[in-house]
Amino acid sequence: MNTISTDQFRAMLQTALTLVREKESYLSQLDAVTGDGDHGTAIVAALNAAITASEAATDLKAMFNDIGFGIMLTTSGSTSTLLGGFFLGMAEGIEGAEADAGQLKTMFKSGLAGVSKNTKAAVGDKTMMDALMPAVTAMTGTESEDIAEILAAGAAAARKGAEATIAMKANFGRARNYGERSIGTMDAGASSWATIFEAFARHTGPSAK
Amino acid sequence: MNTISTDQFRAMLQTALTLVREKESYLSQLDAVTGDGDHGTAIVAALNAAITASEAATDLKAMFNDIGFGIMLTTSGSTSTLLGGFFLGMAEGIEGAEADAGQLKTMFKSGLAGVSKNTKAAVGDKTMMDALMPAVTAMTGTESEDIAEILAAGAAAARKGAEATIAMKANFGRARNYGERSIGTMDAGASSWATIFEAFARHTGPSAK
Amino acid sequence: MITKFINATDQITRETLEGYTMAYADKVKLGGENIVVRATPKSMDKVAIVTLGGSGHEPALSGFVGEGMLDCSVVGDIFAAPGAQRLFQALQLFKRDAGILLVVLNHSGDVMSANMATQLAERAGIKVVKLLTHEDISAGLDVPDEDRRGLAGCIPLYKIIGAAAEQGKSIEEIAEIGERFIGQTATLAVAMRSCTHPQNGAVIAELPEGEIEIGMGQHGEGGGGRQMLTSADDVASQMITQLMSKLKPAKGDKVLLIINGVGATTHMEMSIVFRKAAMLLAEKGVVVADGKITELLTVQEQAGFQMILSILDEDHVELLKNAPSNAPYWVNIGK
Amino acid sequence: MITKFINATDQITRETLEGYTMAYADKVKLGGENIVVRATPKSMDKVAIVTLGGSGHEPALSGFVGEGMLDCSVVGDIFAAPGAQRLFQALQLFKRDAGILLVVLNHSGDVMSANMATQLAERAGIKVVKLLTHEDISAGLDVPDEDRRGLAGCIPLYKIIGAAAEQGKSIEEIAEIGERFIGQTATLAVAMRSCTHPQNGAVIAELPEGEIEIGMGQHGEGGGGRQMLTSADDVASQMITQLMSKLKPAKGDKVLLIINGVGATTHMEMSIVFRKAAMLLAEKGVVVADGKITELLTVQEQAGFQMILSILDEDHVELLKNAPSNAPYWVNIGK
Ligand SMILES: Nc1ncnc2c1ncn2[C@@H]1O[C@H](COP(=O)(O)OP(=O)(O)O)[C@@H](O)[C@H]1O
Ligand SMILES: Nc1ncnc2c1ncn2[C@@H]1O[C@H](COP(=O)(O)OP(=O)(O)O)[C@@H](O)[C@H]1O
Ligand SMILES: [Mg+2]
Ligand SMILES: [Mg+2]
Ligand SMILES: [Mg+2]
Ligand SMILES: [Mg+2]
Repeated sequence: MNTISTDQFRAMLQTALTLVREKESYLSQLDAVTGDGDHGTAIVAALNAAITASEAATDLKAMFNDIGFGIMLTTSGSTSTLLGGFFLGMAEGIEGAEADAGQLKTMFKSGLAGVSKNTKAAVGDKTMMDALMPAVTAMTGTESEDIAEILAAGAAAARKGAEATIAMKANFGRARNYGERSIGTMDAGASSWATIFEAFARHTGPSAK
Repeated sequence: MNTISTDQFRAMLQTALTLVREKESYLSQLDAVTGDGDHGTAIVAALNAAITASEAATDLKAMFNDIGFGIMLTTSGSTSTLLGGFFLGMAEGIEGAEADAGQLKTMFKSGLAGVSKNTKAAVGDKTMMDALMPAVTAMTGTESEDIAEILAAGAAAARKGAEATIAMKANFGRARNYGERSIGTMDAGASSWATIFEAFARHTGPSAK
Repeated sequence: MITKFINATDQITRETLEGYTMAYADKVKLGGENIVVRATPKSMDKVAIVTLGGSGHEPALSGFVGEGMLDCSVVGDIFAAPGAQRLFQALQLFKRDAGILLVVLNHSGDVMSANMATQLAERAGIKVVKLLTHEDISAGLDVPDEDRRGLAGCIPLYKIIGAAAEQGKSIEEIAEIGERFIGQTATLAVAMRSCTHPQNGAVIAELPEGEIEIGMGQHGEGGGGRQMLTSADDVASQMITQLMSKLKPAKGDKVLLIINGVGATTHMEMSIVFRKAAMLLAEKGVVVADGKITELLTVQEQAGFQMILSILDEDHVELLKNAPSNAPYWVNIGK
Repeated sequence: MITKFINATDQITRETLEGYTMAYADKVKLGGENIVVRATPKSMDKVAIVTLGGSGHEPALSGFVGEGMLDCSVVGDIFAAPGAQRLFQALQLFKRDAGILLVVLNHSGDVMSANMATQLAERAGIKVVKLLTHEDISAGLDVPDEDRRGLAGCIPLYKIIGAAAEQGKSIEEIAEIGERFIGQTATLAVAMRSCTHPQNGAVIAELPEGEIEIGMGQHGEGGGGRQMLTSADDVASQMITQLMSKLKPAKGDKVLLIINGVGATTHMEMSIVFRKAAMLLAEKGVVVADGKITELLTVQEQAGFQMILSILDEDHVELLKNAPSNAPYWVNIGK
């Protein structure tokens, strides 16, 4: 797989929604431990909004912009701005109707930059950044020109990053107030972002067309 | 025992308080089934108030008046007016510092009349009247001139009347709204008044001086 | 182990009233033990409005003492009418030629206290007119008034007659306005999770998880049928339908609709219920001239609410909406 | 099985806002999806006050839209900040030369939405000044402001800056008044029984029977130490002592003291708590110039309350007590 189209990206979002929905109540439960118990609800709502907003556009830039603004119009919570900002960032890093491997890497890097406009959180802070940052680093560091391999590297790094949050003390979000007591549970956002990356990879992996 | 003095009546009230206190939570539980769960609390408060108010007077009329107004000043709920009205009624039926058997009967009859000024409830309505009315009837119908015997007759009748409320449908008080559903539980007020009559009888019975 | 923020259980009523009068010291004060009065009394030539009732229902009833509403509330212990002699003390404080209108909710404790105190007052030359509320329809639509309890409908009544008294109307006029309002008011309560008695911890009216009882009174006394809760809209429809059957509002009639939360039920839920009830009224062409979603009269931490519907005459609308009031829990700027 | 009076769980916010705006139709209306505005807008030459926050906290935040308080509240889903684009829509509605003061409670979702929306607004030539509240002291008395959450202290802030805006003050003046108030306000929350999330039923922050947690946030997020509840007076003392340690009121200082119930805790209990806190303030010679015992910002059916203490400057007293407001849940007649 050498390029990715708007339709393929739409299909990736569908897979992400499917996988995240399976984990919806688990993600809310993670959030209940150190937050307000709604992350599963929020991330499902956001991916639904993303899919709806993605329908009109014919090129990637427009599609990502529509997704970003769509999420930020119709969904709520930290997830709204974080995921919304990610897609607005993606839009800034791409032109045209398809992306090749190089463009894909730039696009995800730009997505990360979009999130970073909204939060100072970095690796170690026990947030979704613990999944996103290593994922983007792994993707951009992959020599391969194969999109499936790049996404697989991202997914593996994201999952590892999410697992690492279990041992961390939260520095951002509602969990911050827990201090030491936040240690021992995986961050809900890191977990959901890892799942999204897994969906992206699975969709373009061996079992995909 | 041929007469009863203010001091003896004070002692009877003390015994009543002791016995009722033992049943306090049972009485509140009865009231919780078809009322608001506070009759034990209310009747204990009322007897406490009665004892406090009884201290100053030297004759029965003044003492019963003090008790009636004392209850109605410092305690609350249906019990306040019912028991308060009973003592005001007692006051109307007596003169002097002692009562003999005849005066005792008149005094309790007058107490019942005091209650009846405040409620139209009668035997069969599932209220404290189911204990009080038969008690007074039994007392006045007793040929004996012995106060202990008279009070014993009252106590037995009161208890029988209270037991009979189990099978009744409530026509007064908070239980009235339950309609048929009020059947099956003893009325809290009937139960407590029966206990009070038992205390009166016990106090003047064989074990008393 | 305690599960409420209280101290000694026999001090609850006193401490509640002290805290309340401290928080709203520019509006209310204690005029005697368990007697709440306005900080600045109304002039003597106006009718005084006095009410009585047990504590444990806060903000009711004392929360409505203030300019344009009550002059005085006489408070009993938890869920218990104040004793007659205490009420008589309060009536003595408000003795005046214009008279005292005494609002009594139909519960036997309150009625017995009020009757006894009124007799004492009459003997003392105090002019008292009683107004009895009995707007609960849970006992049935056709039962006599004396079989119907007084629920939170007393509170808009306080607003209306309080405003009338402030305008200097005579006691007969005010009583007529009030009687007319009571006759056109109906209330129905629903309970979901029960509450505990704050003094003895007794669970009042246990309800299984997911079940509701329409018609339960404000002390956990039953009265209606139990059913599973299916949705807010369903409950709202059942209740407003019954209230409309009782009052039979005509197209174009103006009504007051209140959703009174009794404890644990949230304003969120009450708003959802209000929405459906208002929509069903609108379908019949009935105009919601005034509405409220709030906790006026509570039943400890019980979950549930009371739905109050009143058909308003023009003078009621004026007194309710356009006359000012400054009681701590019902402030109205007026026109 | 449902245990709340709701319908479809994804319609809760919409239906809540519809019911609320129906009940208070002469005061508020919907100005867009999840955007609550005044029924009659304020004149364009005055600064607009806008706020944002999740639903599920009713009457907050939309209950405070009205004359003398907010112009607009932008509502997210349950416990979730509205998306930035929704907020931007609202800012567009209130574009004016006088500017928009945007009140943001310090929670990362709200802050991120507000920042993003403000950037969008700036690009569209809309003048927005942000005011961030962070009066929670549960994280410690010396932690930086950004580590402190915004709790119910935002609500008296709305009253104060709303009144200042109504008087025609400039956005800089109003922001200064507000910043000064925030700097002199401290809040501490206590939770007893936990609540369930109305959409997914999750139990947020389970607390064993009889235990309390001082410092829990308004979404069940922990933050303090757990202990057994011993008495209202004990809890009140612990909390007011911490609040005084933070603010260090001097003898003769005027303060505002609010006990904000978060759900199942009764006005009775809150009054008992108010009493003790007020007594401890009085012992230090601090003057309670204004008080409130009520539900302003709730956390579903959770039991507990927030204690809010503010040292008031003279202009704050004026704006808080003597300026009128007519928002559904904070009506003030003024002087
Ligand atoms: N300031 C922040 N920076 C980065 N990530 C954050 C921040 N705040 C929250 N998050 C992420 O969002 C997740 C919570 O999302 P969600 O439950 O949808 O939002 P909310 O806190 O509004 O309920 C957290 O687990 C964390 O990963
Ligand atoms: N109208 C009435 N007539 C006679 N007895 C009554 C009446 N109302 C209540 N009672 C009696 O009072 C008892 C309840 O007393 P209590 O619980 O102290 O009063 P409350 O109903 O005010 O809580 C009932 O069990 C009944 O015996
Ligand atoms: Mg969350
Ligand atoms: Mg009772
Ligand atoms: Mg009672
Ligand atoms: Mg949330």
